[in-house]
Amino acid sequence: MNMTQLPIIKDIYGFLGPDLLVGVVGLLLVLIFVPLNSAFLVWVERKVAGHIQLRPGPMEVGPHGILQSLIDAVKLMCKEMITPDLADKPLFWMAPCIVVIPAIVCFVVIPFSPVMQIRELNVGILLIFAFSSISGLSIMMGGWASNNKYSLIGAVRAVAQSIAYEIPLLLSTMSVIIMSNSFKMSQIVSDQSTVWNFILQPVAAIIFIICSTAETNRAPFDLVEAESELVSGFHTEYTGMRDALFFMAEYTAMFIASSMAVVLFFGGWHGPFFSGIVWFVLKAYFLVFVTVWIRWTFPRLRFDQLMNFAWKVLIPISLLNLLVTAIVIKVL
Amino acid sequence: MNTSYGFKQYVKEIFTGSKSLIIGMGITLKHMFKPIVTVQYPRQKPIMTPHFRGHIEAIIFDDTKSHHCVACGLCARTCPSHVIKVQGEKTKAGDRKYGKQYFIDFTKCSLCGLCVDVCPEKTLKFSDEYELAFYSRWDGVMDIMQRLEERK
Amino acid sequence: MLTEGQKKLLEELKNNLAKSVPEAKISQSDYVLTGYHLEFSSSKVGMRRVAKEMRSRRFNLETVTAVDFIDSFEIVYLYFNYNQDNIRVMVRIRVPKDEPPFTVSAVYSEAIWLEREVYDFFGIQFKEHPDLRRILNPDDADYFPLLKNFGKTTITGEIDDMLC
Amino acid sequence: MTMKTIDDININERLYQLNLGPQHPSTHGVLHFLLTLDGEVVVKAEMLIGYTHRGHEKMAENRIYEQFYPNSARMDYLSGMIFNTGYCEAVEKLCGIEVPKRARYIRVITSELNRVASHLLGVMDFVMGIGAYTPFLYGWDDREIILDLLETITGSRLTYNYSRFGGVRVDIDQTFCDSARRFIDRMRERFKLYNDLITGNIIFIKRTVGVGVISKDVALDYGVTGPTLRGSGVNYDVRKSEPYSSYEDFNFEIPTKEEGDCMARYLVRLAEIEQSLRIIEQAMNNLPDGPIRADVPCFITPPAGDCYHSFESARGAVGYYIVSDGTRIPYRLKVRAPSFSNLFVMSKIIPGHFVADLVAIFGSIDVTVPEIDR
Repeated sequence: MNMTQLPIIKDIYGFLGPDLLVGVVGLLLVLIFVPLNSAFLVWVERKVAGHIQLRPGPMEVGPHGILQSLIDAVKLMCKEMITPDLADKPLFWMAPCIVVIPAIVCFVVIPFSPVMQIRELNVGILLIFAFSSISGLSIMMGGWASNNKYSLIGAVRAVAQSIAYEIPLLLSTMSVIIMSNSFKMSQIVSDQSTVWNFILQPVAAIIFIICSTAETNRAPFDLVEAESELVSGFHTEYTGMRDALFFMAEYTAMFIASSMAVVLFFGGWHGPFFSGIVWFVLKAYFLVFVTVWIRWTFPRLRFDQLMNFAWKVLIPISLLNLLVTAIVIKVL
Repeated sequence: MNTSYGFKQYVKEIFTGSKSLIIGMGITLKHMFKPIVTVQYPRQKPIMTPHFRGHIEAIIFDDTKSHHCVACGLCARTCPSHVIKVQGEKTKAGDRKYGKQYFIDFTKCSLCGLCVDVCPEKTLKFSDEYELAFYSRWDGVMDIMQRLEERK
Repeated sequence: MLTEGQKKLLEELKNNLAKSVPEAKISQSDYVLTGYHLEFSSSKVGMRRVAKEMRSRRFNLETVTAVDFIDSFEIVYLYFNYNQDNIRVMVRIRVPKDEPPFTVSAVYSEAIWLEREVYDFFGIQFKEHPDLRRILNPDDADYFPLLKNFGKTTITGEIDDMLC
Repeated sequence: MTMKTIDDININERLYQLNLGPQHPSTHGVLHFLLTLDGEVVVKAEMLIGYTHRGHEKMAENRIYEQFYPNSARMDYLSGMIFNTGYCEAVEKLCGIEVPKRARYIRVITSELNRVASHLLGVMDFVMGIGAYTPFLYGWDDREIILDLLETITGSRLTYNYSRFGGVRVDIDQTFCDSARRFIDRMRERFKLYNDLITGNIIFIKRTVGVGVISKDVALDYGVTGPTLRGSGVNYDVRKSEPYSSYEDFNFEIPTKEEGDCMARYLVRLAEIEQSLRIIEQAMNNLPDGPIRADVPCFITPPAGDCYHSFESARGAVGYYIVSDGTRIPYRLKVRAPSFSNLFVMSKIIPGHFVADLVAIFGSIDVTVPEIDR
């Protein structure tokens, strides 16, 4: 009897094959990419903020200060990690670890180019939504465990906010999925080879960008860490590398949200002249730039207004948009 | 909170609101490409104005090639923070007193300029030094007569 | 340099204040030199009656302060009428040091903090004050800084020997 | 917004206390709010002040009149020029010193420039409290020009110590006037930017309209003054009601708003900047020639007596009450700090608002903590 014909052995064999290689290499690449990317994004943020505010931003380390965030990371690693005396220590320790999980896992399904995708899943979008909700959990854990009232308020805000904004986020994604008839990310991208979904679904795209800004807790929806009210919200008590992990997760979440928007609405890797990955990364970084730009322009919403905006404006409009899309698809 | 809103107002607010947000983003984008206005301090030194109030200094007069301090102590008495100490000496009997040592504790000085105002000989002025960081508190105590010798 | 309205209001005020607090001495003063139009001085009585009179005329309580005259306190209330005629009324109450006066905080809410400040610096225990605690000084301070017997109150002509 | 009452709530279960400050990013200095919160709604707010108390009033009793110059600017460091000038005018009133007209005009020009600087900072700090960081720095860009301008004549950027009894220290020249004119032109153009970037912004409107309403009666009861009072619809400005320096010579309006909310206070401040620019322009156009300082002895000795001098700082009506016993040292010097009364009104209006609104209201009232603590 050929051992390889047993179904379970076949599975293991298949798993140990090229997929494993792709998985390991991809994971290593992601592990290198995530910190470097967030360091770069921190630099971008500081640079954009600087130039918007008529100042040069970081200039000292490296050309135009590009190595500044690496130096900052080294500094944060060297710093003492303070644990408050009355904190819930296991939770306090776990929260920054958990917050990195979605940042890494979500990269598994993002199609940077037709070939550069670690794992093709039929439900890729659902995986990203499922895992990005974990960051809400870790924020809650961190805020609760800090035993600080500011952190707790921030954490409670984070949970309410992510619940409220996930609905319109999913609804606006839904209208794209209806059009492509698939949850597969590569399928959605290849459907946009001629016309981007942004042109077909402008309302959904705008709602998606707004909601992803809110989901990643960026201004003007940064109530979770509203500096002028809550000092720095859920990570008030975090110091050193733990704080840096929260930062890394935030910037990676920004990049993932932008990548999602690129996949869903901006035609993924499609574009003239360059190869797919260049276009994808360019588009994603442009959307990151837009969120940074938004942050340094607008005031912050108040909490009740934030919820009102989600429930009274975004959800009705995205529902309407979904309905219209469904009818149009059906009729055509 | 906004229950009395009509539907029309609701729609109108969405549009005017979005418009105002886009205008705001336009302004910040425009500013992004404007030249920076900050002074890059260690590379670019600011120029102090002639009236700049630094710590005090003795003026070198042309006629004596030195200061005119007579150690009257008016500045020391007027100083609200009591940081000035003047010591004069008479070179020979019957001569005028002559300021020999003039100590000022710059770390406690509030730069009010009263000493310059009251000086009867008008021999005090403000220096234009602004980089005054010390490693020790005692470095802030300076003898302006000695500094004057150094400047000569 | 008084306008007609100011003259009229001053007359009315004088009469009314004299009626409500007959013991007091009320005199008009030179605004250019002192900054107030009407001076009301009395010994320890009538501050609340004056405050009520002022409130009914929509005067604004500008400040409450005290002056330590060694043997007694002079508590000073400044009222200003910005609603119509820009009249400033100075109310001085001389109280002995061991006889605390009444508060006007029931009439003017602002006086809650202003009188707390006076208490904080002079130790004047206003009667019936809702919240008489330290305000600027530390809660556990056992001194009243603006009393004339606190600290060094003479001019320091000589230079302190801190230097050299 | 409905007012929460604690009547039907079990205190131990629902309410908790939050210490906002003394070290907090949005309490401009060291101010301590002891808040009793229900969720995020403030039920009771108590302001604990005195962290920067330096005892300026006691210091005044220990030094001659001249030595108090530097103290006056250090009370309200944002409108140091106005406090300084006001102190000099109070002592001049006490001594009966006549100030030359040119000096009075220069005082008006510098005070108004300082007021513009202070209002710019106040407005932008308020906007930053709401969460917009960039307008704050645009405001500082403008403010920096004023500081540079004032530095050219006073030699200092914040604690100017420029006025002297009987006049001012340094005369202004043509270059100063030219730069001031250039600044006025620039500032007038900047209003459009502020309107587009801040005033018209829907988020800003939502955050400020109807928030923290101070009614006229409450304002009177709590002795509120300055732009905060004018935002509540009371037309009171010391510059108009008791013209000091030479404000009676100038043609300007007192901007008022009826609403009494954060937006009204913000708009009043912006409008006041405009009026201040008008005053500066008029003063520079009609700047008389003459001496800049009256003939005043080196150390003055006022006659026995007392005087109260009221003037308008960027935050409200300041008063210096000076009691002199005929010596060179003041017997008693009392400062009426406008921020002191303006801050106290917060305990009345905050209950029922969110913590986020507290920051907005606090910013819109625009207090300086060292002035409260003195």
